[in-house]
Amino acid sequence: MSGALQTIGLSKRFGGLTATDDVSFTLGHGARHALIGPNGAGKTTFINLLTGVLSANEGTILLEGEDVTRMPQQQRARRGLGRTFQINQLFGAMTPVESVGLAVSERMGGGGQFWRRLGKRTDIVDEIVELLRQFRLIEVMDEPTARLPYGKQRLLEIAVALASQPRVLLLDEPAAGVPEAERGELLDTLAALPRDVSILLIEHDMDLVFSFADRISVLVNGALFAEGTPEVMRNDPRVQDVYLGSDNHV
Amino acid sequence: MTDQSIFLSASKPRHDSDAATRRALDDLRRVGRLRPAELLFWGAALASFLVLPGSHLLLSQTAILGLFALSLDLIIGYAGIVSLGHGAFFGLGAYTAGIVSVRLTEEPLSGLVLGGLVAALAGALTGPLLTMRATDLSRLMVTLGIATLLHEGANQLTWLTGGADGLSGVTVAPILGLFEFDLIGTTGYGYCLIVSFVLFLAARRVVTSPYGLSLRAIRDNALRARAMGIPVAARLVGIYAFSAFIAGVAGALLTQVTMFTSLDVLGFERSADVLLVLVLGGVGYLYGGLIGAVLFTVLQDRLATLSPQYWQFWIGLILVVIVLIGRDRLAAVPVRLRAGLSGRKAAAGEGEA
Amino acid sequence: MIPILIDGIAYGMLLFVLASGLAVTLGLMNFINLAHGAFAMAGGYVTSVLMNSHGVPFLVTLPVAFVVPALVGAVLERTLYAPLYERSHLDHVLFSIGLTFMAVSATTWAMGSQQQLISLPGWLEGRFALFGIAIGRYRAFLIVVCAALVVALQLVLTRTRFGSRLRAAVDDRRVARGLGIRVETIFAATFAVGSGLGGLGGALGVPMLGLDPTFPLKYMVYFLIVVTIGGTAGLAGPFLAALIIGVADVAGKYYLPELGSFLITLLMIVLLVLRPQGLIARAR
Amino acid sequence: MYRRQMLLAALAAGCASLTAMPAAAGDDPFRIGLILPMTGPFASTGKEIGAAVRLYVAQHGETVAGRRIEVVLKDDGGVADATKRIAQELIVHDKVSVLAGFGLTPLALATAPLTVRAKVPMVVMAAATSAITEKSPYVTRTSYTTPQVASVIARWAAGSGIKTMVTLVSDYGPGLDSEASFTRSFEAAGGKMLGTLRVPLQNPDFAPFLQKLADLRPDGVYVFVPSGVGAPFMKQYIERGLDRSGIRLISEGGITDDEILDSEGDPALGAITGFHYSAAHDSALNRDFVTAFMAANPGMRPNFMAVGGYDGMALIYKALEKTGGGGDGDALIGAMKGMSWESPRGPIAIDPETREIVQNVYMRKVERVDGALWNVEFETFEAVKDPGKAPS
Repeated sequence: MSGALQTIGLSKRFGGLTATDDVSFTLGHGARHALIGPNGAGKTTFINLLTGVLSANEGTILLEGEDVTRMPQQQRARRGLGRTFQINQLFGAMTPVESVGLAVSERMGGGGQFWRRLGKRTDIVDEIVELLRQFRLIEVMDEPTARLPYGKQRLLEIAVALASQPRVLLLDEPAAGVPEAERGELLDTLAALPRDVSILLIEHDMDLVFSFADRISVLVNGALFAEGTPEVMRNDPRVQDVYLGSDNHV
Repeated sequence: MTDQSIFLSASKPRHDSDAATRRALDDLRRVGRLRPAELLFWGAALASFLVLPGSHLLLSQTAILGLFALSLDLIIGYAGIVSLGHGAFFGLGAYTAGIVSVRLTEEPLSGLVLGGLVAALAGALTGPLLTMRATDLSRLMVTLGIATLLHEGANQLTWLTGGADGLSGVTVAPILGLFEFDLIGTTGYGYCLIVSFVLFLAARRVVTSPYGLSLRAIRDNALRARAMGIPVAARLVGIYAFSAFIAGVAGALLTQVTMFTSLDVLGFERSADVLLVLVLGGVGYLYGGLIGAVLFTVLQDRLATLSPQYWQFWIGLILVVIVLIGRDRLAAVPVRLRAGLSGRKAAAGEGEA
Repeated sequence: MIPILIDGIAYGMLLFVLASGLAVTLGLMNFINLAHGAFAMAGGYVTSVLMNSHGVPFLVTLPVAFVVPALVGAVLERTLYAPLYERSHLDHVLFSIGLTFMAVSATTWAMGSQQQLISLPGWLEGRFALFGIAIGRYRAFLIVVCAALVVALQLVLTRTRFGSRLRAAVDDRRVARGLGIRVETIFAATFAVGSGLGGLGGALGVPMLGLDPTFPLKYMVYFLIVVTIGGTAGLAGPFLAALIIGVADVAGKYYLPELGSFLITLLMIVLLVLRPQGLIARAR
Repeated sequence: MYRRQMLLAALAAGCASLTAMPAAAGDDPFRIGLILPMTGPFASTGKEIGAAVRLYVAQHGETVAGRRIEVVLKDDGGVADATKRIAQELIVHDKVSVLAGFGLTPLALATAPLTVRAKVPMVVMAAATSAITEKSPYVTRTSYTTPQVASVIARWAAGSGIKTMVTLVSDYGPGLDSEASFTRSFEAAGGKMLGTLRVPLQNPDFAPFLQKLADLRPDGVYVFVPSGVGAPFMKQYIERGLDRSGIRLISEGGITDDEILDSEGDPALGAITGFHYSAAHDSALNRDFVTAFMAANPGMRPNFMAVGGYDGMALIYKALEKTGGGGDGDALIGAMKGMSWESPRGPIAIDPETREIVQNVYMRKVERVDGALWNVEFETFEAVKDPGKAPS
């Protein structure tokens, strides 16, 4: 059983530093899996390896059983690997409608169409509106993204990722930097993400982790340290020691 | 979209949804909508044809320059590739049209199309050199290098291009067998205007299509675009080749109107001039090249009368001043015009290039 | 064979001195300064005017050819260049092309469009034999002077406080500021030295490359090639690139004349496609 | 300094022509469209010709056969499409009767077909490629052709005991023309070519080519480079000791261009060149021309470009006199054919068949006279036709 996303012996070194150390990890189908670890544990490097921003020195990455280790980013994305970014990576000059619309049209294979006007396909428009509604972006849908409040941008970050209808979604600290007032909105939408999407959540916010995940892995110094259900992890003294001991701003 | 129903937890009244759909549609179509200012611009172009018969020759060259700058706008303003060698495609088109006329047929439209196609092919072949792990500087040098190679190649292949003497013997038959190129340049200008207009429409169509949207996304944030599954390199090569096509057609037009072509179509000065033209008019909204060409021609005319030997000095000064003041800030001055023409909301300084 | 090699090395060394300033501005400020050739031209004209109109000996003019462009560079850096560091590369290109055009026109106005010629002192003319190989005196002189400059530059960069601060500023401007390094002063000083080196190169190059108002445009490509091929991580890359280009250019013209001016451009494109960051890229 | 004086002079000339206007004979001036590169890398061509044209008009008056002469000067920057457009505008809007100027071959070739349709004579004052005059029956020339000069140099070389030669030319149209013409004539005269060296136009480091030349060891080398790089070439030639190697350096006259010859300094001394004009040509007419030119344009010495412009104006004036003020294109070009007169360069004529200039070609040697360098003529080949068209 390979799961939705699997790594076998994945390693990445920068010069003498080993950022990812022989990680073998499986994300189950429909999972709500959280990856936690202290700062500098190599969580973002791991995500970047999975999505193809970085290429691994050793090991294999399987997406739904298919070897994607040497595949460029956009091909992994086309095979159903979606992600959000720790720091917003949005299109500042475009509106939410355009951003989400782009993702939808790319997914449908219409992104290369250079002779069709935008806004001609009503099925796409319907889907855009649906997504924007789910992410509570309707009111701001025609504002330039760069002018949106941060919380809205964070929501758009997820909406854009979801618009590609990924089979596997990697959420890189979705709650980072979201003001308290806009937080509830974000948590609600995360909870309502479709169940058939397998999700890997990277997060520092332990409340979010424990409310969201049904399984937790701990990464320390680039290597997998422990894995189990939230209850087991919560009570594992080693995890508490490593995690809480080395990271005091949880 | 099977799973989307789960989300409809807070479903809203139907009419509200319609309003939202309308707003979304409105937003998507905004970029492609025809603005009154655009009609005004092309109306003025048409009027120039009717009202200024004495300037048709100069206007032809202005239109060609504008079309050339428009092609550069596609790659700088829409693909974010800085090029110092766009003259390569202009020159390829110019020479192709000339050689077609000398060796194949004097019928103008075939030379025009072939000129564009050869340039597009060259763009498609050299485009990948620019999209691999390239930096701005390496792109600058590769584009410059390719233009240099072509210039030298045209110089060496004397049997084909006429070498440094230029390619003479270019004759152009009447367009569609009806309109002969006259001495006053009326046919030539009409021809240039129509070709420019058609290609402008095509370019406009492309940048307002889903493809154009993906280009804007790539320019804005290539990392995200990749994560979205957009084949960034292929898209950039595509627009590069399209831009090369337009540049090639512009070059072909110049050959046909002049009935001659020579090495200076491939020169560095031509690439530098067109950059200035584009900057004068503004980058990233398609009209910049056309407006810039008009401004450039007027400037050249005025400055050349003022101090013919040193007009390059003033051109340099204008460039320096434009950059020092800031292109964004300058763009904010006639922002209504820009907004009117581009349909973009007047968010000044939307990261050009 | 050996005379060709010597010619090539002399040419490469000269190219390096001309381009080193550009390498520094690109590496340090990430500024694409297409106007670098204008500073080189300024140095050339300083030497030519001093020698022809005031009878100053060649060697005496060289320090002046360094100082004048360096001062001009320092002033321009503070007034015009510095505000543009954070701008896009397109702005850099536009600004510096504009500056180049102005320099070309202004020089034409002031000096005329003809080639500037200088008469070298007798001891630098002609050739001498070394192990039976005839070597041009001026080329030997170039090699010696430029090699000394390379060593001096390397020492300044690696052994002095200024050098370590400069490297710190290159690595991370923000951190350097945090360490109390006056980054702005370092920038201005470096830009000035870079311009001065360009000027010195321009002066040294008059007998070999010629000098007229179009100099900045004619050689812009060569300087850029050296820097892009070499990479902006340090001076070793550009130095290597300059030598490769110098030797390849001279040898190419001797052995493969039919390739003519294609050779260098082709070499550049191939190298850039293989190594877009240059021969010696910055370790990250 | 002198630049400002020039400006003043130009201004004064402008005022003079303004005041002269009402006094002119008819209301219908005879317009000459003068297209020159006044900007860009070939600006010096435009400067020399422009100065010579002004001088000619100043010396010979502004009225010919009752018609006021008006010279309309336009700058094409040395770019062919601009030349063509300006020529077209001059014909259509300014109603010029004659086109003149044309600093470079492509500029002339771009315009030539136009003259067929417009029936306007075109006087080429600078461009030197042989084929230009064949492109239209309305084109004539007062400069020279590359083969005209190169073939004479080859004949002279063969006649001076030189058995083997190498050519070293700049790698562009005129250079290659010159190379071909020299090779043909030298081999026809029984000489042997050992090789051809082509130097890229962009880069004036001659080292590898000079090394190759030294390796080939010919009796002599024929050099054709644009005037700007002549001096660096001769310097490097001497630096490599080639001047003492027994290889005789023989060049086309552009290398010791009168405009810059004096600044080339000692390396130019003794250089042997062949050309159709030297500012040191020994005739009263030339001495007057040079004196007047230098008086009107301080700091400038007239060169072959200037004399091409001066004679071009002479040809137009003489043709207009012959037609009695008639501006018809066919009549004018007809009048120009077969015209012959004394030019500062010596006797010249327009070949009635080919409309090409027929002139003496001189072998010269650079010498110091009264503290300045001059091309001193020592042998004359008389009435040379362009070998590109008729065997001479």
